[in-house]
Amino acid sequence: MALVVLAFDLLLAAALIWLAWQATRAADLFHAVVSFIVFGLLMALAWVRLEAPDVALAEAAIGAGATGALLLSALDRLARRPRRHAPLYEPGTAWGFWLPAGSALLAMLTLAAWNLPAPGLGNEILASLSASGVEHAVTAVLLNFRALDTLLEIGVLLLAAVVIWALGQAPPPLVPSMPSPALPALGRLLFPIFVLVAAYLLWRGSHGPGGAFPAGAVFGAGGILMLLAGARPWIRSSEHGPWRLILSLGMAVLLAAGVAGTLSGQDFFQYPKGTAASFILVLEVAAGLSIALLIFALYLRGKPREHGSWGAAE
Amino acid sequence: MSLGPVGPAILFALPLAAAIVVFVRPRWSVPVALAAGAVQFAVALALLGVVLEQGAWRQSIGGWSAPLGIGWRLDGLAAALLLMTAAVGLAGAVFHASRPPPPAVVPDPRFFWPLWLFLWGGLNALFLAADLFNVYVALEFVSIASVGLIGLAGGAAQAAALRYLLATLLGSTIYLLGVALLYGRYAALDFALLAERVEPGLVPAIAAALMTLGLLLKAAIFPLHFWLPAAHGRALPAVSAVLSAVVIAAAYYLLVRLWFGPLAPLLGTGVATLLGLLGAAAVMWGGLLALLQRHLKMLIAYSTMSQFGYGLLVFPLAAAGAVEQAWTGALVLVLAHGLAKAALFLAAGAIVLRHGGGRLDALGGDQAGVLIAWVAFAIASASLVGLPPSGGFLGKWWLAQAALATGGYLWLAVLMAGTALTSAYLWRALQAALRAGGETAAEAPALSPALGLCALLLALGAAALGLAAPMLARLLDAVPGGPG
Amino acid sequence: MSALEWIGSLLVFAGIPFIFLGTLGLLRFPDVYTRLHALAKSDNVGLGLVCIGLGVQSGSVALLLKLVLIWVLMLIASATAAGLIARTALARGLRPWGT
Amino acid sequence: MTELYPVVALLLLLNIVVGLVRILRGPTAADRMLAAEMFGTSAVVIVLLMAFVTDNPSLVDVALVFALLAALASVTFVSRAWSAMPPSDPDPPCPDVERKP
Amino acid sequence: MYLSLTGVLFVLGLHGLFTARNLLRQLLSLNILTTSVFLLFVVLARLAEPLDDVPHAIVLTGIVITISTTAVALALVGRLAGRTRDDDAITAGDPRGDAE
Repeated sequence: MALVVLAFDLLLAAALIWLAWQATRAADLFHAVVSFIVFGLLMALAWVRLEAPDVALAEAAIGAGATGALLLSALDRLARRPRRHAPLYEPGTAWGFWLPAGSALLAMLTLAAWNLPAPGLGNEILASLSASGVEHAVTAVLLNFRALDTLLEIGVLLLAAVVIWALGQAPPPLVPSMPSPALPALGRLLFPIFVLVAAYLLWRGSHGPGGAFPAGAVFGAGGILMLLAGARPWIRSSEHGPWRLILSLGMAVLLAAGVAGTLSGQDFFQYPKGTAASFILVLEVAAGLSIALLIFALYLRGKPREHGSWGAAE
Repeated sequence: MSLGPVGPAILFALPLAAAIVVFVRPRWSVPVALAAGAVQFAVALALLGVVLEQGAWRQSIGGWSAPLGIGWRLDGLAAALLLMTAAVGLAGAVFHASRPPPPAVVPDPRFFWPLWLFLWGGLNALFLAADLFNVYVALEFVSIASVGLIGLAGGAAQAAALRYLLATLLGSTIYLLGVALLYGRYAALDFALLAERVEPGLVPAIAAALMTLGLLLKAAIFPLHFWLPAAHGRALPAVSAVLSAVVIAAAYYLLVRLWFGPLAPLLGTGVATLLGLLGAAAVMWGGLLALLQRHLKMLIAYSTMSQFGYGLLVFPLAAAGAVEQAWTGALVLVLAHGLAKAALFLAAGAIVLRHGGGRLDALGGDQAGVLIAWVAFAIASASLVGLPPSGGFLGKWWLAQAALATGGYLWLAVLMAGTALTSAYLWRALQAALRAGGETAAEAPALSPALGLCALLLALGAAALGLAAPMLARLLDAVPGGPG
Repeated sequence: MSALEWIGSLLVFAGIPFIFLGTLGLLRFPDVYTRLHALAKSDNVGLGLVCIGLGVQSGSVALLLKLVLIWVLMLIASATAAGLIARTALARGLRPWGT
Repeated sequence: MTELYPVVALLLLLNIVVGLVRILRGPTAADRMLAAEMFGTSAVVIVLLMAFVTDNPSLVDVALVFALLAALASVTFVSRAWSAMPPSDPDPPCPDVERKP
Repeated sequence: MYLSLTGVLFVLGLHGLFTARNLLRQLLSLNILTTSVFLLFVVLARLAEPLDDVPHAIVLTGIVITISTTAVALALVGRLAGRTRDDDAITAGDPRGDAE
């Protein structure tokens, strides 16, 4: 059986390398993007093999799902333009350079990596887990031990959305060449399931793989699907509506939790004794909501309209 | 509650909170941003005093100690850079608030404010961080905010922003690979903990090489500087100022932090000389290119690349034994450069507004309205060149002492040649002002005197840094893992 | 081994060949439309059998429901996608094989 | 019988690898997308089998998310990327013709 | 085994980043590069005894950061593509051109 597992790993690695090669070298841009999406899919299998279900979940929701939708949508602007007959790659970067340089780098990295004892922090986590307020170690690390990273991480998401808004208006969506009647039905059918699964993942977070990030991503993906199914983007950039507030809610709440620690005379982000569990629950819900909207906002690639509709006539 | 533990929390949380407020309610932008800036400046100043009084300290986050938890550490170096960030941030904010509204290249120029505050918060987080991965997250935060700010100028600046984004992402990915290797070897991310555990060996050496490479790319050190001039030259003036003065300094700060902290056991003569040579090449090459520029802001942008070369001289000089002088000299130089460079960019911004363009041969003639800006430009230039008693002079003096003490005549020569180049290209810029027959903008906007004043104050700060020599020496002495 | 587990495993093993058939169709059929056909049919049957088989084998009703949900989702996805792709392909003037 | 599941998973992975040929050869964008969809199905089955082999029910959630997002890629593809491509461009009327790079 | 995979993917990503002229390809290469680093973290977690969850959290953070940067880059690519005729031309542009 060990042989079968080894064969599985080898095959997976070979497929990943092949796909990475295709994603960087394929002559056709769409070919490259599909290769990259499949790369993400197989990467999730690799995470599963490496006993990292949390990472697999995030990769499935964010890596393969949301990123795939982003890349495919970006093609709409890029694919329309006529292809220029220029070389796709820089000249002069011949194999003479890359083969030796690549092999040297590879040898160096592998040598270094084999020498790692990888002591890990597993024991430290086990020792502190009971005080963290949650049963699942990854959630404990994200929202308690290293909550500062998570605050900045949600900040990065929010910041990315602000940057994208600052760059200009969202491009109006293209009208499909042949609208299908099945699409709106699909949206109506699936959206409740998206919401349900997102809520389930959020709830799972405290004692198993799940939590705000996959949940938010699934929720956001549901929004993207609704948009594709013909719904109007309901998010508005108007400064009067609630949207800007909800977008920044996750970061604001995390920041408040951090400051609360300082104000009560303790460390930044130190939850009062015994209240860690409820703090983390509130943080998860707020963060999940924000993340969903932020991922949706990232997908729009620009600032949505302030008011009014976004019909095909505009 | 003493200011000690509370100060860092304020510096971390206040700009981010203000950014959120300004994003949600754009009409409050200017007052909120200026108020937050003023408070931060005051807090940073007070923290500097606390550090002078009681020395450096580390504080943990969330009640968890390393290796599991993250911490902040505040020492003289961090406090000085936080204060410099606050000064540049505040001056840039005032400058931007009082400049005439830019032509409509962006749909909503008010997005400047949340991005500005986010960048500020990210920089503060970076200077406080004492954890390798926390540094990575903060670096990405700063990068994205910078990209957004560069992109605000529209047009060609967005292409520059994209190049910058790709370069900086590559840099942080390479850095992260180094972090992964170190984590795998020592199961720690905290600076202090790693400093205890790291010993020379294959894995730490490769990790150090990777992290250094990534940071060199972010600091735009020769030969990895290709992205810098376009990105810094094309952005809005306040943005160019903070990018050149602080964002580059942040990458350099990490480089120094790592090599004099966790990676100190690996700092051999070979590595140090290599880094020093890179710095020397950057000084010369950047200076030459600056000399060839025809556009005021591009000239200043190339000058940034040149000036950070001096910073790298700290490695060979410290490795040769003159730790204290080299360390203090290089860091004073970085601080003085930050203030002077920000002053130069702000002054150039006002001048470009007045003349409707930045080509050097069109800057002459009537200088009404931007006289203060030119004065600021001249004072900042004097500091960059290193005329006494400016901060630039002090830094170069200490570096030269270190070079003499250790017999590093090569580095002394670099200092001299660099100074000559610097004075040559800055003189070209100043000369342009004295020529007759320039252009003024078609509809010359009435410029607020605040524009020039912001630049002047920063320039005076850079010049006065030299007078604070004893205090600076004491402050930077407080850096553990460094000298002593 | 209980009867339930036997039945479950048999269902799983019955489902796998359908997935292989789908790939076979994907590779050997001549154009988009026929490939769509092969994929939609065989994959859904295959996945359905595997899901039900695993659900039965686990003996837990909650898990069985979750597995059935996965199957239903994949059914919806592939049915809509198949319809969409076929319609768009026709609209873009791709001629079906043999016409 | 559960002991045989790793073998099945291996075969399914092999199935995916063989299917990669379709991504390589195209010829139309739709063919590539179809192949990606097929991989989704196989990946779901592999994850489910792993869940049973390692007795880790949280992996079923991973499969669930996969299944949920399977529709997203195809729908994005059809309604965004494909619609935007110039109709004349690739899509040759006769199948299985290698595209010029 | 997976350790070697990290190295191979890293080199592939680097190669793609430096040789591709098209911005979208450079972005894909960069993403592959980042993934290879994440892979190293997860392998480290697996090698540790007992299983170490800190790298998992680190990779989760990293994935979220990656999608943010990807989205920003795509938005920029889209704006530039709308302005210039060819996205290949963007990278080939002269970096030393005059400002404004």
